[in-house]
Amino acid sequence: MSRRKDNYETSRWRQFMQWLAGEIDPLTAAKVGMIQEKAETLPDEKMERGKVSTLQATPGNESDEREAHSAAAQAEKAAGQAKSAMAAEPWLNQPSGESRGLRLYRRFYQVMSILLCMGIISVLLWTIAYLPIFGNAGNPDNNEVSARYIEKGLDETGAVNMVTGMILDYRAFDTFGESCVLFIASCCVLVLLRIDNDGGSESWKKRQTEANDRIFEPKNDIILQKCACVLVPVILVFGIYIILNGHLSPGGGFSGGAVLGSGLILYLNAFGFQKAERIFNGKIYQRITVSALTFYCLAKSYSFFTGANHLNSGIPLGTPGNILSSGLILPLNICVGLVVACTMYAFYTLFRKGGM
Amino acid sequence: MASHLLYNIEETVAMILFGIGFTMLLLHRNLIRKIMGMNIMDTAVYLFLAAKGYIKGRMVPIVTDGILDASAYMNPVPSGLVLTGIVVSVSTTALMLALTIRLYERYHSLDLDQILIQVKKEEGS
Amino acid sequence: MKGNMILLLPVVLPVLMGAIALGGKGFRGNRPLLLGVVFTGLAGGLLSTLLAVTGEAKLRLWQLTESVEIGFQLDGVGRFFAVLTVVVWFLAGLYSVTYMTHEEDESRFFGFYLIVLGVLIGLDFSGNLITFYVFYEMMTLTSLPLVLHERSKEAVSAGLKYLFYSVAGAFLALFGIFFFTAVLGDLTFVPGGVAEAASFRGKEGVLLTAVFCMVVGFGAKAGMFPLHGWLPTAHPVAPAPASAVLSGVITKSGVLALIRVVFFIVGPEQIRGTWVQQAWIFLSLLTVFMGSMLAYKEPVMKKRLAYSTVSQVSYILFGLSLLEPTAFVGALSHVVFHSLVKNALFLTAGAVIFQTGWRKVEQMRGLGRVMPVTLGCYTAASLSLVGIPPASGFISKWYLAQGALSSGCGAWTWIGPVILLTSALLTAGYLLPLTINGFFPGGDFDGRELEERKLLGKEPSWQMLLPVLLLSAGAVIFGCFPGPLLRMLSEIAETVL
Amino acid sequence: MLVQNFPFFSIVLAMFSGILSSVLNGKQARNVSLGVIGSTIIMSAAVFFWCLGNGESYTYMMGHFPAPWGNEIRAGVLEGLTALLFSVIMLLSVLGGMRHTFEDVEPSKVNLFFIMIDLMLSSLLALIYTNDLFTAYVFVEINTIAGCGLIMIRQKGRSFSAAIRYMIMSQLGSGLFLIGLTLLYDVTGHLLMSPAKETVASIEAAGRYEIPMLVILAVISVGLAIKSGLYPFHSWIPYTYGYATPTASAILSGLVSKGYIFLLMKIFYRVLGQENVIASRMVNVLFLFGLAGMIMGSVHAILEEDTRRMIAYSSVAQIGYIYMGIGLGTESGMVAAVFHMFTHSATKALLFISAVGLYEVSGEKKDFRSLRGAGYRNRLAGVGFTVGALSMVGFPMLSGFISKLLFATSALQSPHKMMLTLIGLAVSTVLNAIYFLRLVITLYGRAEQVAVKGKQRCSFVFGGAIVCFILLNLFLGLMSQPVVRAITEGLEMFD
Amino acid sequence: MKLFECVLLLGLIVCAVSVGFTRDLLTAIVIFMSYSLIMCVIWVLLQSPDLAITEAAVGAGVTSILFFVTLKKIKAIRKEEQDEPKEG
Repeated sequence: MSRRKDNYETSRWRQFMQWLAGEIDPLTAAKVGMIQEKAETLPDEKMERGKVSTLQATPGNESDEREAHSAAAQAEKAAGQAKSAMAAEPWLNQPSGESRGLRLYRRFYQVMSILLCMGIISVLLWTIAYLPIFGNAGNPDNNEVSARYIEKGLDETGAVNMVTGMILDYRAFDTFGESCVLFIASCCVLVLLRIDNDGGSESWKKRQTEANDRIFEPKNDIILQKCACVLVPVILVFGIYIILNGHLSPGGGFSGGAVLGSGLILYLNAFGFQKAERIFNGKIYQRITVSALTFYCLAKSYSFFTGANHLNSGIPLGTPGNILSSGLILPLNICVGLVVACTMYAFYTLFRKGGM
Repeated sequence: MASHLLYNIEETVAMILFGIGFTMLLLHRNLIRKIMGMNIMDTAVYLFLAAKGYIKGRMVPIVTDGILDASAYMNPVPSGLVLTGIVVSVSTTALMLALTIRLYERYHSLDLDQILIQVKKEEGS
Repeated sequence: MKGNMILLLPVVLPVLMGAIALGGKGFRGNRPLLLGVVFTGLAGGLLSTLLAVTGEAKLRLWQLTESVEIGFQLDGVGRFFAVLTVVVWFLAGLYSVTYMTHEEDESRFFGFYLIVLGVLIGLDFSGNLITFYVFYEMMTLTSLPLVLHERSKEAVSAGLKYLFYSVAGAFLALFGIFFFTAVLGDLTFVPGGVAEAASFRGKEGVLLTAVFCMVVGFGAKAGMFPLHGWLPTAHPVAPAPASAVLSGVITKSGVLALIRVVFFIVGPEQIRGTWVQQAWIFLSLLTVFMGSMLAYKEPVMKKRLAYSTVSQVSYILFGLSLLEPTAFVGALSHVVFHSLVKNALFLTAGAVIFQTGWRKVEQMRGLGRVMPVTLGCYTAASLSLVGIPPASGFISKWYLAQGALSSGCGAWTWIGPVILLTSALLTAGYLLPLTINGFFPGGDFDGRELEERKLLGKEPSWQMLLPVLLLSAGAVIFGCFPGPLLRMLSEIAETVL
Repeated sequence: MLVQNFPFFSIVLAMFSGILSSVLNGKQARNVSLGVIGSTIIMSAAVFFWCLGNGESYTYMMGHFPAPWGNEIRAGVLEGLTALLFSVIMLLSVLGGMRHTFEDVEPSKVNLFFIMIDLMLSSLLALIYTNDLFTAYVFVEINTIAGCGLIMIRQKGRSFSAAIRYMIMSQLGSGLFLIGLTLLYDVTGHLLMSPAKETVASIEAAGRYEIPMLVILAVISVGLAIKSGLYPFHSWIPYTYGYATPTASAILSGLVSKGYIFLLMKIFYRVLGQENVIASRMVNVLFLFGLAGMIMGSVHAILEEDTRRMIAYSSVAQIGYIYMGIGLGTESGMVAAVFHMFTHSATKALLFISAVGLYEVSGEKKDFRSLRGAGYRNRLAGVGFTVGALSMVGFPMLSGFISKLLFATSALQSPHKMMLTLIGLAVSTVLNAIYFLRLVITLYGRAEQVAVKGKQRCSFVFGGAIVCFILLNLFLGLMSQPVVRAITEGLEMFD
Repeated sequence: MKLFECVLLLGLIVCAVSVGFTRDLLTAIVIFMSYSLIMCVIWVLLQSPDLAITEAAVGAGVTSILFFVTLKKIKAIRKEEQDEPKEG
């Protein structure tokens, strides 16, 4: 007759019979059974997902037109990529002791990544083959939308640089969301890296690591300071130029702000935190960012509100060409420039020292 | 088909970069490489978008000496979108780098799988 | 909220009283107040049901979705089941008042006991399948605390098993409900079936699978074969009144569900002669035979009665599955007789445990000396269940056998009665030994052991004895004067078949 | 009409309060954010009833320039209803998890938490109302970063690893979504949804660009599926919902994944046209992924010991339901999917908040043994969890039952998918029943060891939030008739 | 002009691939900086000066600075970790 299995006691069939007979409490016993199952179910669960992806393939090649294949291929790719995404997780459950499994698994991981990369590139290249030719005038995206931006852009927004005109007036809601992205990112970095000295041993240790950070700072490196004396003013003037001439020449709030930010960072690196904190500390940062963003928000909501309710917003567009033209765009550029500069500087200081 | 690819070389390169970036983000185990992969992926998409806006033989979309005719300038919309996109990718990069620092401070490793093993072990105990 | 409100009273009153009993912190200690609440609940439920049952009534409560509404509608079957439930529930309630003294946490038991009564009456009154399913699910969940009352380890695992079996059954049936709501839209009960063959034109296959799933799903509550496992585990664990009511009345809700689905929604014509009917007959006969076989060798008294419930309720299902008027009448009459008898048997088992603490059948030698009157009632009830002529069991078995013979379902016409008779013998085999050992313990038995435990002549108090007496008397009286009951049941049969 | 400005007002107000509360301290920031969510509830209710009254949706120009040039948002019956429900659930989640927020987060960084809540609300509203694709991408980014911020606000080792995993998977999703957008802009030349729809229709008629249209559809659906946690891409969900603060996990599981699904539906209806989407194979792929999600999500949940991760896995299963509804391809399938979106967000938030209440009284441990008898120690949280579990399982009179009913009726309209759906529904309901009722039974089992801190007085706000969640669930269950009618009407005027 | 653009694009791909396969992180970051610079030049070739300035300032500038600071911070934590066990 069949030999009794060695681990009959812990086998699930016996536990199931016990459960049926109602002797053991399924909650606690279930745990014992589950843990053994966990190791087994995960590998076969992957095969099961393999079946799911092949399942999709079958409806694909049922109808033999080419685009059906691409959808199935695309789904295959997604499932393949999912397998590798999932691959990271089950691999964790096997104890790292099984080195053989690990090595086999890592090679499988490599092969999968190359295959996935090739797959995605091939699908996208295949679509490019059907897209309109690069650079010819008849492309679909060169339609009445861009024509109006160019023709009526100057007299509707007053901006000589149509790109800035488009960003800050026609599609202003995107850029409004844009500055919010920057703001929320700076808040997240603040949450992560800002060290608040509100008492407690833990923050003292942080203060100690911060002091440790000063050791790395080059103390009064003459060469750097001399170059900074020359470079920083030039950078700052160039940054201000880009911001102010945003609507006349290429550039604008974002790029000008970034240039200003890098100028401040160079100054901080050259002359150390004490000097930098004299002109730019946490309080000022907060005030500038909040006031700039509030002005930006109010100005834009005013123009949205007036636009939507067909009231004409009484902001003069000025004569195109000189700086004080194109209505709201200049102040908006300045606000965005300030926000971006402060945020870039704040990123750097938070990463370096966890505080202004 | 292949000749078509050579015509728009920029889009082909953009798509190849997108594939590289996508895979790097997904499959590399070192966190910093993942973030670089994400940046490469984003810039690739912006290259594709800006290449679509380019029209041969036309000027930069800035009004020069009064010409207001639409057929003289390129399409300004893609560069507007890419301008917004670049700042989005900077913000996400800064956030993920800050996360990497805190993770390294806590788990002393940049390898995501090692970190996850430590999390599982610590949570198991 | 259109329609007469009296229908709502029997549902709301017990549930309200149960909630008061459950929630009332103030009952610590003063039992009379608790008993007062319990009695008002029981009596209120009884009277209001009898009041509500008289008139032809319809009540629309709520519009759930455009085709589905929650509402009550009173018809013959609903009236019959409601009266049966309330009477049996009242008697078991009377009995449990004294029985629960030696169990702790009484207020929780009485609270849920009353809530389940309200839900059951709602179940009987419900006018369409969705309302029925709502009360069916509520009944499963509110009767669960009755099963795991002691909260010991076995009680919890038995309760969990009961829950899983009934929830699995309910969700299997849900599959059918989805199908019918989609195809038929309005699901109010119409005697003879809502659906004409036309509406199932394209989907016969799915219709039959849906009906089969509902038969097996609702059969779980009636202890039919595939999902009967919970009955033998739930009964020994639950307190005696709870297990009496559980097997006497709650299993009948499964039967009511099947009646409603087969005779009031799908209509017998749709499934007559199909594989669903064959499978149903086979399953019920298999359970009849298997139940009595398992009961035969079961040492623990309550478990034996549980197995006997499994087989007896399948008598009823067998009667229904024949889709034939006489068998239908036999089945419904067996519903009445079985719930009366099974309650009597379980209450006597409870009395024996209460007085002597004996749980196994061998321990109960010489029970006749201890409590002769209770054992007498037990004997009368078991005679009726076995089917000896003067008692009521005989009539229902007679109608069932006659219905089977004239139903014309091929081989089943003769296999059915044969199995009924053999299992009647087996029923005698597992019920009567108790009376024989009780009254005539045989030569070597000497009462000494009973004397020093001072058990001689220790009848249970009158509150426990009276319900048992009434139930077994009812079982016998119905056997002698079945006329009015059978006339009423055949009227229902005409409207349906 | 003033009501027409309300969608714009609610988005900008939420954003402005986010910016403002960076200078306020914790308590003030909380009051500002509660005030803003309250006013959003009133405004979206006004928009909903106004649109219901005049029976068609309207577009609101953001700026002085009409559709294809300037930006615009569009409000209708379905958008108003979704905005109303999302803001109600957000208010209740914030109130429900309030005590934990002030315990877990460092005192000086609580105002940053409320900034993220405000910007999450504004991005959700923008996702609901926007009628422009690139604005949708920008607000998807805001949503992702705010979500990541909410996860890591606890500053514990585990929440960082959860946040980094969440960011990586979301960036994959956004990358794919962005590449889809770019291809669409390249082929149609429009970013606004309504002009893009005409161009797509003319392209389909002319039969040009077939392959790109299909790849656009595939890439956008896979991108948004990754972000909303559909089955094969769900590996980040258990860690994210498991380790975050209660408010964060309630909002993330309840609202964020639904925002992305709502955006996907808008793209299906307003840009690619529902008929083209059904004609292509992509709908079947979503259907199969949804089906796999329904079953495998519940299987994972059963194998899970930690109860919070179990609830997270069950939300993978419920998202599988929604995608199956969308995958059915019929009108009533979409109605069922939308209704299930509302049901799931209400029930899941209730489950997470009441689960936290239960952990408090059982010594902050999350496995089965320590939760035994927790139902008695924290009575209200126990009742809340039971109602949530029963609604999730599909107990009649609760919202879960109605959505299962709607799924079944819609399944019968699409002939060859019917059997699969009904079997999937039955199997996953039974699996749901197993792991939810097992936990409910443990909650009311007999507690062997005495509870660690005994029965605390749970705060009034927490209790109020739980009661409101239960009422919301009962409302969706009982009064589902007007809600379903509003959804159908909304979907008609949706494209 | 077209040839110059093709060479730059080829350079882009080489940089992207090499970022993936270099061993040391510092060289990876430097290669990434060069990737941004090449991208900046390509923007100029594609006639979009706005993007060139922004990419130069934001892409090559700030992103690379952040990468360097992160690497420095990680090296500081690693060095501090090596000091601690010795004293501890």
